[in-house]
Amino acid sequence: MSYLSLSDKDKKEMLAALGVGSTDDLFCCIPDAVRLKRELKLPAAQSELELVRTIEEIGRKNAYSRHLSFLGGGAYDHFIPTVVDYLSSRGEFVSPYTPYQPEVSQGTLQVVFEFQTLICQLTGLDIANASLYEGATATAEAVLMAQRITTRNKVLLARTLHPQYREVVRTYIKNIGLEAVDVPYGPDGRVDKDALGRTLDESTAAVVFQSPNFFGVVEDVQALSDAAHGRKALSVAIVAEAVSLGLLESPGRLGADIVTGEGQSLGVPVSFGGPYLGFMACKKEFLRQMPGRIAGQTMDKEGRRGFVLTLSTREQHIRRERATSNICTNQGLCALRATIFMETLGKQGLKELAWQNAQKAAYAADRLGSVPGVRKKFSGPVFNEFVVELAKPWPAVDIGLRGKGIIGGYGLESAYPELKSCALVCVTEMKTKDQIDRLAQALQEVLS
Amino acid sequence: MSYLSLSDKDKKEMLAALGVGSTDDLFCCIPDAVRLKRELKLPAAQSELELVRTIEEIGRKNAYSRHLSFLGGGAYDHFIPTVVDYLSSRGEFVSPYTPYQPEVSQGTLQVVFEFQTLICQLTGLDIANASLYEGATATAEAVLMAQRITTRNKVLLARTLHPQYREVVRTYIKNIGLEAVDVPYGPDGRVDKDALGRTLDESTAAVVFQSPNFFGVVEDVQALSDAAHGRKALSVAIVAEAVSLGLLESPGRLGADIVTGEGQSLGVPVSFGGPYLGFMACKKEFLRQMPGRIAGQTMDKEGRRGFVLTLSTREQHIRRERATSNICTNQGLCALRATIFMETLGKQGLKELAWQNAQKAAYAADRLGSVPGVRKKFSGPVFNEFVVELAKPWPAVDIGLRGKGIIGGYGLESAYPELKSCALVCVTEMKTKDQIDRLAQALQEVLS
Amino acid sequence: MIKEIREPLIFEISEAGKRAAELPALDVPKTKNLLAGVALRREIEGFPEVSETEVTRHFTRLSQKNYCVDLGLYPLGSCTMKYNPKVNERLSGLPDFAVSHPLASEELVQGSLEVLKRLETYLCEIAGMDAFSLHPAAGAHGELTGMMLIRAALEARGDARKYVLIPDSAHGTNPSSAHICGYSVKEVKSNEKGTIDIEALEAVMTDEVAALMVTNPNTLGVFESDICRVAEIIHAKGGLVYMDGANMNALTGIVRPGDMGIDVLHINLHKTFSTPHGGGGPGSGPVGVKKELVPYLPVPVIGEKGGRFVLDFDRPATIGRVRSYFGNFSVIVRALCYILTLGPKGVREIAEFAVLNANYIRKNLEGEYHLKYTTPSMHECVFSDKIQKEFGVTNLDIAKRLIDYGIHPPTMSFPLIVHGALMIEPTETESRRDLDLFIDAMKAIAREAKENPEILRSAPHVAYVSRLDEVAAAKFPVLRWEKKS
Amino acid sequence: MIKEIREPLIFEISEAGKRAAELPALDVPKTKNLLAGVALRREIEGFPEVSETEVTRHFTRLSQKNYCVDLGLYPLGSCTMKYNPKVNERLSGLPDFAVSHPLASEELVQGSLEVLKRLETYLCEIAGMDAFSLHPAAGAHGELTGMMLIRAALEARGDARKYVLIPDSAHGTNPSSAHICGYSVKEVKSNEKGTIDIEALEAVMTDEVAALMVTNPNTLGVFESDICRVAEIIHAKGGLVYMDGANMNALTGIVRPGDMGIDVLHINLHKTFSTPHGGGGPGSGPVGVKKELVPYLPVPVIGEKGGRFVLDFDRPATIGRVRSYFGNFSVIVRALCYILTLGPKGVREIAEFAVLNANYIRKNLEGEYHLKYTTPSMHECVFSDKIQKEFGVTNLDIAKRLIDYGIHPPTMSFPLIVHGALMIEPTETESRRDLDLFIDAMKAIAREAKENPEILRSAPHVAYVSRLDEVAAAKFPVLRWEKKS
Ligand SMILES: Cc1ncc(COP(=O)(O)O)c(C=O)c1O
Ligand SMILES: Cc1ncc(COP(=O)(O)O)c(C=O)c1O
Repeated sequence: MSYLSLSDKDKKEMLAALGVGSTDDLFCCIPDAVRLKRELKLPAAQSELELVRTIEEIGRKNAYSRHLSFLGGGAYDHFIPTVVDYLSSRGEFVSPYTPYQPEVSQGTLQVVFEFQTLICQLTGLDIANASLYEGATATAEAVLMAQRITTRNKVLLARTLHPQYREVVRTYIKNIGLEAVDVPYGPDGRVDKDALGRTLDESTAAVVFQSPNFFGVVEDVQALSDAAHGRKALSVAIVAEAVSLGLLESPGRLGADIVTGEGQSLGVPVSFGGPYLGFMACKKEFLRQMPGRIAGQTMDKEGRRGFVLTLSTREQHIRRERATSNICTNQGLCALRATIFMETLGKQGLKELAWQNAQKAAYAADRLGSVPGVRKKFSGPVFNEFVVELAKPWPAVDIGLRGKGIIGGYGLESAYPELKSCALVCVTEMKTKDQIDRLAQALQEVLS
Repeated sequence: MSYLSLSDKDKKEMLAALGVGSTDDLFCCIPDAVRLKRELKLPAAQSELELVRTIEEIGRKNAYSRHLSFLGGGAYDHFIPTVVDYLSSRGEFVSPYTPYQPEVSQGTLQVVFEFQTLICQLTGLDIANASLYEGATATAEAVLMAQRITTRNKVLLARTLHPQYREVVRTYIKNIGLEAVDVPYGPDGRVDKDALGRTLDESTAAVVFQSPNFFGVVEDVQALSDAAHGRKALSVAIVAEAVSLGLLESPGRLGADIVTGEGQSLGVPVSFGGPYLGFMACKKEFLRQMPGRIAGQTMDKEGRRGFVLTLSTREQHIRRERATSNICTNQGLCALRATIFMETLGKQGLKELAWQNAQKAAYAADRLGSVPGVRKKFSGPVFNEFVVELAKPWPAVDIGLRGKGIIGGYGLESAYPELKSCALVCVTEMKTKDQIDRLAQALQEVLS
Repeated sequence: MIKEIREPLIFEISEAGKRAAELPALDVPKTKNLLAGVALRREIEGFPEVSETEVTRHFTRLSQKNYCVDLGLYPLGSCTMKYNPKVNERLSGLPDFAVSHPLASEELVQGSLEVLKRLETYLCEIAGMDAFSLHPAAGAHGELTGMMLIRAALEARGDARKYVLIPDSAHGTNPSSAHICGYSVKEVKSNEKGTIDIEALEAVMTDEVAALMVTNPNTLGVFESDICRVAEIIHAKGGLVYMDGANMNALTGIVRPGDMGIDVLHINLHKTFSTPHGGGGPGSGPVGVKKELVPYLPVPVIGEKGGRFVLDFDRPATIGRVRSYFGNFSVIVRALCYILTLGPKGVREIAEFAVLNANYIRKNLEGEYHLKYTTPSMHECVFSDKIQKEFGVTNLDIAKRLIDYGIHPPTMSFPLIVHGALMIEPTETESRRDLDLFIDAMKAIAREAKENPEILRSAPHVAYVSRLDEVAAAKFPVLRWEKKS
Repeated sequence: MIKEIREPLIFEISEAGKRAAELPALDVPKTKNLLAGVALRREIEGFPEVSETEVTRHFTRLSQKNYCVDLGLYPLGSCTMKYNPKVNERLSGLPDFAVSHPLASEELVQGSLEVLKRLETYLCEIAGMDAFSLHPAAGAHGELTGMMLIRAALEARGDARKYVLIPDSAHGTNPSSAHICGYSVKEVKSNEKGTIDIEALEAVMTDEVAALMVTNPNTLGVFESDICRVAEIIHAKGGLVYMDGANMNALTGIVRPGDMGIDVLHINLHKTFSTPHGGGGPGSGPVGVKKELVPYLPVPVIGEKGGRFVLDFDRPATIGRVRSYFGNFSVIVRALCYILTLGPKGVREIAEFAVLNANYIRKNLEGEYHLKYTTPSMHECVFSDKIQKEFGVTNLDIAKRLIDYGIHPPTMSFPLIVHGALMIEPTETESRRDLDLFIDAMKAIAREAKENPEILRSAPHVAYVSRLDEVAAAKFPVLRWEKKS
């Protein structure tokens, strides 16, 4: 099946109009030596019906979807109202590009403006951008931004920050003279404040921490921000589970200067890790250092309100190598989904959603904690994830649970060698009491 | 979950504006004696998530979808391109009503105009309407129409016409002095022309036959039309499998005066029998007797082309009891699906679709015919369905096949007592060679 | 001088050899001389040939030339244009339902049968009837089915009778449906309150009258408060009472037709139960009956045997089939979803707030527009153009001008007893803001009618087309595209 | 005097207590003093409260204020705005994919891993490279990843070097990406043909230069016909050649970057491989490399072991992770669907007809608009406003006027070497009719520029808003809604 729209007659007439005999002649400027003289080695063309069968068959190879799963760790299974799918799939949102021509892009631009507003409200900060790629690169952008703002060359990364986020930060900074230092955690699963105090110094650009952190534990954002500010470093709060902002005090109010992270929880499917939605909010005074697109309000010649992309002097297409970031295409459609999701749940809905997550996780933590051979690893308060330590090595337990059709959690040893036989268990509103009890029952059987 | 859009503040203020204390006061004009004093006995309200779980669970009780099925008989499993689903689900098509206000309904009206044109092209007739409910009631409407045109009071119904269509015709005519007489079929599975000759007379309003008929056999439309015309009766051709019109000569060209039937095959899901799509086309001269909505072309004040509902003096809202039909709401969205489907497949696609159906059915007929204990019941040419007679009673064979996950066909005995242990087998383009061979293999095992 | 792109007919952009869909190559051995001896067509003359890009653009552009509920208030009286929940659209198309075949044996489609049975049960409770049939494809089809049931019941009593009484305010489908059942229609005059005139009714009600078809609330949006007395009068003379339930949106959870003497009624799922109108269907018009009429229900009836759902064809007194298979199934799924979502309280709120919204509009437009009947309104109110006529402005002009304000016009084609009618039904799903936008527009138009009537007569000014010549359309019918020769 | 309805911000129609979604009641015993000691928020200040009707209308109305590929030609140069097949949208969201979790162990997500591996393999064949990484989220991310790979390779050779050469015609992301990798940028002048000046290149190429970033065809739509020589020059001095594959749409099946000396490149799936642009993403920018750079690819790499797909983290020389998880998966599914649908012939036709369409436009507009570089065009052509400037009309005016003709404007922000650029890329999915509509509009505008320049300067006239004040927007930034106090 081809998606061309030219009839054979069209092709003939157009080639004639160009005075060439065949499309081949159009490529005369390509040295014959390098031209491909054979057909590409690709599978034969498929009709729509064949394609559907092929892809559905590949999909069925994901045994995952036939399990009861308690995986989280940066990608969360949340309820997505049907309006989000319906509205975000409209061609008028799916098939345009970045709104370079505001007069014919007011739909997209107003959505971005509403998105920025919602992110500011959630994070408790002044300004937000139109989106970044995802949580890890958003964290890296925040680090680079902190360096530009403070002109300091060390960043402290809490070890409770998503391991993959830390890896990405290191990949980004390794070529530009920025050093990253890990800050350990304490028995409560939170950043060890004394250790932080010891590593913080005048060369520290930012303290970067995640809350709720990778262990699901809520950090003391105020204390960490105060510590950072004590050395004139920036407090950069990462949020990987955006739904938590429905219940927890906003990091902005607790002193964070930059709040960035992952918006997947807000109406974007888990979809094997992407596309997701990096978001970033910060204080007004850092506006000129903010990466990414920003929509702003203005007026047309008749004085009617309209929206445009603005402050682009920060960006690569104007600033070239001196831009605040190289990002161009971002995650527009995911930001649209998040906007519809947030406006659909609304003030009450998002709060209740967050509350139910916390309630169900609390119940699950107790329930699992009561299973012999299972203990809650950290004492700190958790949102919708928690770490359990098991009497048997995790790989064995994992296999045992899978035998019962359950994926019980994410084994932490690979990312945290010290956390032998520990697993991260996530419980969102999508898990029913029965399912939680099933997990507890299964664990009991596997451990006994 | 409620779909109201009023806040409590709105409600209070609006009640106050009306000078009433509560919504109860708005129903003062309803005699207290009859008012419901209790809450309705309905299940408790469900959130979207609960609803999805409830309905999906009900759906899973359809074991049907876990079988390989060869059912047809008026409802056909055809491929539906994704564009049909996407475009027909746009709110601008789904959520308006009948285009009473043409200036804000040009989308719907142009679609209807294109639909009417496509139906005319398929049937080979002059005019078509905007749709009727489905095939059976469309057949009944054609019968009533024939009576109005001829002022005769007898209709001949081929026994090869879908049994349910015949039942519905009888339901419709029983109160208005119209008599229906069945015309038998011959060993070729077609209308018995001699028998037809004998029953046709001056009181006959119409000869009503289906092609391809309920046995999948293609009738001799020309001969049946000639016979009808010989007694100045109308030839009414019913098409239950619209895809066949991609390959078979149009009934209009073969003498049919009215062609009506079921359009489900054209992009409408099988969906347990509805909603479907009745269509009707006829010769120009019968225009004033045609039931249902009709869209026509006209101009606006600037001379630009536009479309409107027209010739409504035929209809109930003008004519009241003297209307050509009582139909009001018809099957607009199904007609839209059919329009998108036909325009997507186009001239080549629909022809090839029909050709593949015939080819696969032919292969299946041979393949099954070669199974001991299976014989093709009728000698007439078939499109994508055929009748097999089995060496064992159908109910036993049916059970046997189901044991192998196959629904082999539709047992005919209930509708045609004389066709003991006969079943109607349908093979569309959706069936692969492997699946057909699986059926043959299974039949062999069940019959041996 | 702006060149606006007009959307061509697909036939006008068709080009030989283009296609928007392909099929897998045939995977079975080819049969030579397929369909030997059968007349085959060379081609489908005139059938379009376009690419997927063109199909998508054609229908995306066309869709944007429609006004719809998803864009704003759609106060089309008697049509109950309420919001259509998106989740219901999705669930009605679940693969398990979409593929299920109507000729499959019962054990294989228990889920689909459960859907039907559940909705029947819930509708019985909501309407106060003893049984429901979901076969009818729309309201008019329900009327026809219902009148056939009445005829069958009367025949069983010994006499089908001749006449059906229908108030002069009734919708056109009522007389038409009665007619197809072989009855002659006698019109019943309305009184000054807009309701059935009891004396007039008593005068026409005889033992030749089979039934009364009453719409309640009637098409004026007025509740027939004498309904019980009306039913008595009909029943006393051996007639039956049919209710056109198109306006059920005013009654859900408040009063049940079955409790006020109704013997048979139909309900429009595409009105009261939020299934989309689809630009003119598909709808669904379930029929509810009292015990006496149960034996006559169309077949098949959904029964239950040993916890399984079964199709009951063993109904000797049935009127027979009224359509193929079992009704507009996916529409029925949507209605079921709607009731399950709302629950008892929610279903009652439908009526409470449909009536509140209608009265809020009435209150705000009274005086600006003439209200022939001042009887309390239920879910809709019917104004007329009487005041504006003085300025040479008709209800049509008002309607077309409303388009310029970005709102769909009200119903004008009936009730016939109000000349120049403007029948306004907002429904319960509208926001205060949308109600006020409508009210403000109607007020502005009332002002314009006085100060600048021409702008109304020449309306609409902002639509894709200006006022269309409907007379020419009927006089010189062009009902299909044809290749220019 | 027509009152047009302006779409309010959702915050402006919010009303306390409204909601468009509800959750099931909590089904676990409530934990008292939940999150004890943690600072909880009283409410999300300013967060909206609306009904589902309002949400649906808000976004349906907003959507209609966008121009898009589904509505017509979108000749935005360098962005390859081709048609996005609907079936790919559907398949990319299959439940089996949508729920699959990136932290699940390999055995449980073999299907998702197969999708990744298959696309990598097909891209290698199409681009003539030895390996691909699908991690990058967009083109710029691909550039950054690619330059990191180059740096890693050079470090392994002993010296990362200082400079990266970039032609003056390059897209802004190129220098920006090089910069983040710690390189300083040296610009390479283009010659009168619009291609890299060989002398100039030889002059700047030293053993301090790490790489050349070249776009081919370049942003003028011109193929760098000396590309092999260029690669030799770079390689001779120990540098590597990076190709920005944004314009791959001109080359598929015709020539493979890997066969013309390219060491590393990125491809934009949201351009060449038809995944939708989504109003600004998500995209996907896979990076392809030659053997020497394979050891440095970001982790994890998809490997195969005993017929199963595995995640390979054991890559000692890797640059590390460039993002979380494995790339923009559902975008990758779409691209895979596209390649499977087209097959070898179809993939070649992309380039053939993208180039045919571009040249058809160029041919028809030559003379009407100035063409700075007359070198043969590939998939796009870059005109300028030089002729129209004489009448005081700029490319911006031309662009805005095009909106009145119902077509999206071309790219104007670059290439910087063409002042007043109009960069036009039609893509291969356009119909002759849509190309002609665009050509006619451009010709009419050229005429208007002479005869009535004011109508261009005041354009657009038919859009939802007229020309917007971008200067004021930047000068007095209003970047969010705030409650009026
Ligand atoms: C009062 C009334 N009765 C009956 C009908 C007919 O219902 P349907 O259009 O579903 O056939 C309508 C339709 O608008 C109506 O308003
Ligand atoms: C030539 C060129 N290079 C790179 C890019 C950046 O790609 P992306 O927007 O996907 O990051 C673009 C984007 O338009 C481009 O046109």
